[in-house]
Amino acid sequence: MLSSLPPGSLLVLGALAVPLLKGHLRSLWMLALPLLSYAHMDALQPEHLGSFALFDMVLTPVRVDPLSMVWGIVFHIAALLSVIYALHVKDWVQLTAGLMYSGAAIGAAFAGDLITLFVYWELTAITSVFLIWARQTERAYRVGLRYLLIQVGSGVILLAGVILYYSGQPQAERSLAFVQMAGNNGISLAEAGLGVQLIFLAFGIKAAFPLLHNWLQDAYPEATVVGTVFLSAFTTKLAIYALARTFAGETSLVWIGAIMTVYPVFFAVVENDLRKVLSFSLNNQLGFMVCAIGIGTPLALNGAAAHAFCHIMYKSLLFMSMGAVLYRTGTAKATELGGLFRTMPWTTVFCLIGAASISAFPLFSGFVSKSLTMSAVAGAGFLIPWLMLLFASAGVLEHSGIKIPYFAFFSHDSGKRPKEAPFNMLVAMGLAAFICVAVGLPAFFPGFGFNWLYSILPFASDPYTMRYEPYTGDHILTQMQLLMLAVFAFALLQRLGAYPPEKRGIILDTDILYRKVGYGFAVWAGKVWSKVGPALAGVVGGMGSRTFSRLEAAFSPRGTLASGGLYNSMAVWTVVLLGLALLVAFFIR
Amino acid sequence: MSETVGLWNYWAVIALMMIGLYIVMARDNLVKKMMGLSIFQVAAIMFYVSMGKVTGGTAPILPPGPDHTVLYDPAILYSNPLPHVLMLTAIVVGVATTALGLSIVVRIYEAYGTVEEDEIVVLDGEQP
Amino acid sequence: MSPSTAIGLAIALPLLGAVGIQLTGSRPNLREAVTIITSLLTFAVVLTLYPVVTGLAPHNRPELELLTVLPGVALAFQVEPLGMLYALVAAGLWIPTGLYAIGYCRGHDEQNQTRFFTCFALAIFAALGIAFARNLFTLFLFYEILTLSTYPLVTHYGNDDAKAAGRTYLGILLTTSVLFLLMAILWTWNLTGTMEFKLGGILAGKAEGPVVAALLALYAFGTGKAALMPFHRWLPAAMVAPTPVSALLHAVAIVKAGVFTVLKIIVYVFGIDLLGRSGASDWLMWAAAFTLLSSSVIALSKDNLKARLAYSTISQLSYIVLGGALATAAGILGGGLHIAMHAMGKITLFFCAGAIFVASHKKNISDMDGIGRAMPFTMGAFFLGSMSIIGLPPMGGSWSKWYLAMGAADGNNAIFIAVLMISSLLSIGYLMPVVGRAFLFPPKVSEHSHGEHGHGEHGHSEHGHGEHGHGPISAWLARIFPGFHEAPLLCVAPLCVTAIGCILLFFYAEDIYNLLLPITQSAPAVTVER
Amino acid sequence: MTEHLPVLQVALPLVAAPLCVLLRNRHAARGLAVLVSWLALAIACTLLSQVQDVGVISYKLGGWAPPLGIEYRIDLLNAYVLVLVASIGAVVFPFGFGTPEQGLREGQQHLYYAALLLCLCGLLGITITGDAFNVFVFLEIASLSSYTLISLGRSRRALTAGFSYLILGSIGGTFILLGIGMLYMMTGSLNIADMAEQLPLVSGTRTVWMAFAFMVIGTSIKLAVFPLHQWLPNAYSYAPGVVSAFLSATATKVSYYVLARIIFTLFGAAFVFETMGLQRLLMPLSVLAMFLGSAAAIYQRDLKRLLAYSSIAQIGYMTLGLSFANVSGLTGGIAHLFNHALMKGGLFLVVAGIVYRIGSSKIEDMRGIGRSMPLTLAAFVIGGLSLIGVPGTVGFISKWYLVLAALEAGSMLIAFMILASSLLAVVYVWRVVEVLYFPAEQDPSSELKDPPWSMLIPSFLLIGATIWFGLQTDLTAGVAGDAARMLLEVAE
Repeated sequence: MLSSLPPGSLLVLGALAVPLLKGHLRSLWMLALPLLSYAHMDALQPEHLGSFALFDMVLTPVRVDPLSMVWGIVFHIAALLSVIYALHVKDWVQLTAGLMYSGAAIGAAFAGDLITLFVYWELTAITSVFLIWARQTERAYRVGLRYLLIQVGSGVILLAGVILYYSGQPQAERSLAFVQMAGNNGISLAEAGLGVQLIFLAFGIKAAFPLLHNWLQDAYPEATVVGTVFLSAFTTKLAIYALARTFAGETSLVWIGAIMTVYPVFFAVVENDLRKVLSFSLNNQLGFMVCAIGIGTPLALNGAAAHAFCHIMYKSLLFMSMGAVLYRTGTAKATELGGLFRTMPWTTVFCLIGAASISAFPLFSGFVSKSLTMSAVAGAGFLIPWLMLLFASAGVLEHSGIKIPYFAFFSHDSGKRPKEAPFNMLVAMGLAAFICVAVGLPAFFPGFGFNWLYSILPFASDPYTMRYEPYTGDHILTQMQLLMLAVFAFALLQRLGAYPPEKRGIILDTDILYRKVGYGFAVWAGKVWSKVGPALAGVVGGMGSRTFSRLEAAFSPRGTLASGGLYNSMAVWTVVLLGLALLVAFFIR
Repeated sequence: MSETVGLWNYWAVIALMMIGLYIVMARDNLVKKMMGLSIFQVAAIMFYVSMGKVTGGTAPILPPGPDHTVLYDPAILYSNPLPHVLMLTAIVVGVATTALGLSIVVRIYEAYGTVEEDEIVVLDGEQP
Repeated sequence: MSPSTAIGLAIALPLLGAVGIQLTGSRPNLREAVTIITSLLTFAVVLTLYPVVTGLAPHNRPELELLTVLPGVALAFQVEPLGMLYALVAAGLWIPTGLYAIGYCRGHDEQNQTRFFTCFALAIFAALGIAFARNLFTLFLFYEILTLSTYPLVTHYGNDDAKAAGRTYLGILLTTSVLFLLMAILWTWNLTGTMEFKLGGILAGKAEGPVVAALLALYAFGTGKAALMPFHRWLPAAMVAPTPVSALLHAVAIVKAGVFTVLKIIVYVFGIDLLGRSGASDWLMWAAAFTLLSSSVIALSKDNLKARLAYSTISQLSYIVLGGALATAAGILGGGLHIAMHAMGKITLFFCAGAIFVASHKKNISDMDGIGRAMPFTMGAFFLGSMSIIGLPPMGGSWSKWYLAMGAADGNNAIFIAVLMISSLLSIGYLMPVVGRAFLFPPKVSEHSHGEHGHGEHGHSEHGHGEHGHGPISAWLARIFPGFHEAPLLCVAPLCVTAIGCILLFFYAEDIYNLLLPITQSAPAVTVER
Repeated sequence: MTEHLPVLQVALPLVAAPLCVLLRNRHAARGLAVLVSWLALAIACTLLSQVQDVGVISYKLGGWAPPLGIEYRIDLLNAYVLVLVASIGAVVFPFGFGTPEQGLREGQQHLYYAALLLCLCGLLGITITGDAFNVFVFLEIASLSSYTLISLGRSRRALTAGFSYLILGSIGGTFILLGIGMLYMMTGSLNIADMAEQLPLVSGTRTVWMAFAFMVIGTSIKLAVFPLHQWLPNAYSYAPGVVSAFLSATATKVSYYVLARIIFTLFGAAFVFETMGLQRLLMPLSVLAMFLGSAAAIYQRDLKRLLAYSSIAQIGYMTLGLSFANVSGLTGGIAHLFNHALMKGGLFLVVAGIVYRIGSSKIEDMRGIGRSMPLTLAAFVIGGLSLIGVPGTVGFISKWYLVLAALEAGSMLIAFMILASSLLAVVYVWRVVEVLYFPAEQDPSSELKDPPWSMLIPSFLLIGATIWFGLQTDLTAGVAGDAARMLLEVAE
């Protein structure tokens, strides 16, 4: 029975019971769910394909292969960490939504056909919006609505694409399989047809491609403390998975990825809200993965998968630590924070681990995963993207590796003396930090450290990956040079006072388009309608009543047609008609 | 021309008709209206009677012969008797119409106190 | 029971029920029992016909011919897939609607309940007549009965608002049906000499070119119940009626009768083949698309929940019309599926609107902040219903949207995929804020609502709370959901059932699909490029 | 016995009328009238079935052979009209049995029944006879008695209404008389069938044209063809309720029959429509009647007057059917003759019931009475729906044929106009329904209830018939179609 359920469904269904439970029972249940779900997933046989026919289509709700397995594992871990992190929350809306959201993301990772993917795709959108709305502010409400519109918009574009893709195939061989559509299969995106392009666009929105990215920085900082942790783990990484599945080797992705890594750096550097900084950095990290997918070689895909794994861990960790700060101090603004290391030592430590990981310090997870990507890009001969990635790596260190911990925990003393984060948060952060370190360690013996990470990668048997050794002298040296340079730059700028000051302000971005123009249009349309409708009704009504009174003047019992000299007019009419009848007969033939 | 003038009986009928109709239309007094109507009806009766007349014909009466037989002489030109007979009925109808109309006028006079149409219209307007 | 008898019985039962309700009017409990028993029996009888439709070849389908009205024009019934679907929707949803109406009327202490339930049963009678109609005449006859039998429901409150609404309702529906639909029927008769529905259409070979387009226009606009703009005004106007009536209007019988008629005429009078070949329905696609989008935009600007839902209905109906106008197999299937899907979704939403009104006397969305915490079941159901309307999985609505879009793609009308997708987004825009505000905002300060409603709001909710304060389940729920204050059980239970129904339809959509598949036989799967 | 049925049809009411006068007792007079009306119905039905079985019945009055003597000639068309007139009489006469007649002076009731019987006799006579002058005689019998009946109404305006009807009716009658005279001049015969045979020989003469014009205009006055309708609203509004019902259901219908006879049997369709071009006159007038009659009905404040104006519009439908000169149109016209009689008769009876209870026929006095008079309301709604032409009612059947006729004649515009004008019917019917249905501001007197059964049953018989014949059309549309084919001499 259980085995017939798709992975993640335990989380989705189990979440429904959360509102009905109370206290410890609820906590236990919530902790048990990810574990049970993991066990359920683990029990699935690889290449287990449960296909069935629905309508005139063949659906494959569950397809297990190494690529989906990586995401399955990491999503489960993220779900567990998030649940632990959320244990103190009493609000059932957030908890239910979060669990269903992670379940949906897991389900999506195992989707074997496009319909199933669409189902989960939309489910993640709908459930996740509650994590934003749960903030219960007017602002969060509006942000959530925008977020939802874009997420579901991505879903409907996906649907449209799927439909065009499906109907574009010859009648007899129509297939909905969730497989390679462009790139490595020898078809370029440009010639793949509108359907595939729309699917690409839908994935691109969720993966926060440049110019399609605004929802991310808009929404994530507005979510609840817990919500952001959930959000950071699933949506975008799901999109990365989908891209890896369908568009591996699509060259345009290399450039898109490269741009993605670079431009958020500038925004991140000047942003004040630290959670927003993390959102920009998340966007930037996605660029690495997109770029790797664009390369499309086994090594690059391994790199993307590994990076996704590590990124989920350290980005969760960073969001958790910022969440903890927000939870305790009520703000995540750089200008209002500082000097928190005194009272929040554990949080500080975990944050630093996360920062080190994202900055790809050796011995931390980022190092082992980013190396794969960089090598793949370099190996494929993309020089300019490689340089861009290199620049972005430095930038990451700048804004995530140094800026976040520095402004939050050190810097000038804000005078705030908050309590240490709640125990469950610390546990979650600790676990995440542990993973960050554990997978970053050198392989002191086989299966340890990065070896374990590499062993779960989709192309684990890829000889090049198996032989890949991140801890070589020149790797470490290059990386350390880069890092030192960035640290030096930061220190220098800080010392000179030239580091861009944090400002309370709104950074203009392309989201102005839909936030102001789109919203303005909707409001305008509504206003126009509310004016035009009554006006039209007034005009019609006025005309109607005038017509009415005219008609009444003619027809009513007192009206001209109905009263007056009865016999006279009728006798006249009689004669007239007689004449007419004869006229017709005599003259009109 | 002679043909048109020769049909003078029809002209008379038409003139009578028009006179009658005109009275019906133009007079407000209901009794006068009834008179007009009578004239109008008489026009129709005149029409029938004149059409039954055959030029040179005598009254369509067969003289009684011996032994209570009826003498029929094909040499004698008779007028057509049928229209006259029909008009007996029409006259009865006309009389009945007039009688009924006048009795209604009496009732109207009882109810309104007048037989002038314009006054009746005013009275009806006051009390719809 | 032979299938023919079953047809007669299915149609006669609601009529008998109406008589029974009228007779037992003085004893409410008995009267309600009659309603419930009749609805259950009717549904059971309709269900017995289901295997007949799926099992028999088209020419063997059972018929029931009552009498010949005019030479060649009979009052006759026949079961066919599309009608079966509509009959199932109407009869099936009568059960929850009936229960809900009982709860609503009692909770709200309505007047003239006997008349209300009588007309309700009559409406179902008419709906089943439409569903099983074998020819245009029978369909038209029951179509008009449906209009008239619902008039007392729309004007239930008997005040000036109701009177005005009744005028709009009747005015538009009768005008369109008499002026256009009847004209179209007669024209068809004049052209073909028959009005029997026939798979593949009766007009094929009898009419070409502009005549087909003109006829289609007469049919499409003549079916005022399909609420194509500009003949949509009756739907929002009818909102003055009690909520169960709105549910009946929007979900169970009336609007569905309209779109069902349009679909049926497209399939059985024109024939998908003729329309697809001649391109006579191109303008209808655009008309439907216009209605679809513009009514969604209007819905965005409505604060009154029922008005918003009404415009949403107008939009959703155009989906079905669009499906028909696409004249492809997938489009017809999508339209047919959407009849069921939208019925289930919209009925849920209206039930919820009514439950909110019963429990808290709130009509406007802006007053509903935080209501989801007091009414978690109602608003949860609302959420599910909304998802189905938007077309999100795992709700039934996503399948119909899928097939509609497939129909557009197959017919080389990809632009309408975009229309459908934009409409989905718009429907998020007008439905999701309700859910979002309800669950996530703290309730507005009661002073404000006092200011707006003037009297007794607070008093009422206390009263309501007292009603639900006892009983172990209520107590348990109240402990979990602080401020728990739901509508009466008879209101809440049906809406939960229909909300679950929305999910079930996602999984059992294939049955509907298989049911409808035969009617698309005559259609080419893919329209050739014109 | 059965061979004398045609004369009995007319003679029975004719004899019963003076009997009523002699009886001098209102109960006895009423009983006699009801009995005679039922007998007349039985005779009419027998005649119809005979005609359907054996074809045309020719009865020689007094044994005189047709061209000279008076012939009663019964074919499908007039058997059908006979059944209609007799059945309306049979339903309307017992209306309100056991209740005092409305607004009649004490001691005059038996005269009222005498007049009713005379009217019935006249109408049946017009229908049954095959002699042109006989038509005029019966026409005047019917007319004179109806002037009397109308002026019996309670309001004093009934007197003026009756008087003006008298004037105009007499003009119309005289026109017909003149027309018959001219035809006699040309053909030397008064027997319609005989005249019809002779007429083609002289159809080019102006006398015949004049005769035609006079006869058509004269009949049109009686039929209240727009714009010669102006006597009708007053007459129907102020006449006693039963009289309105009876006259509206029969008098104009018989006139329509006469018109159809004149056009199709006497002169022949070819002459009328090709030589005289009647449709050029009749069609616009009919359409005008449909719209203006309905529009005027919308603005009336008196329910009976509203129904009267509606009748003008409905007459427009009938004449429109005539003017198409095709089988569908004529079928529609003749069927509508029957159907409109049913619904308008029923509606006038319903109104009579309302007037009996509330003492007024003003619409504003009827606010909310539907609540306490549910059966009356139901009957009115059904009758009104029939006027609108909702399927399942007789109004639909007639409209069906008329629109078909328009389509066959290739005139989409007319077809639309027929349907559009029926929408005006929606307005005036629903205006009344709203008043009846929606509660009044102040509670109406609670003792108000439905009229007595003796009024409800006849109303419901007619109203119910509108539904029955809306679904079962063998007798109406079926016979009408046969009659139309017969008139147009089209093989089936």
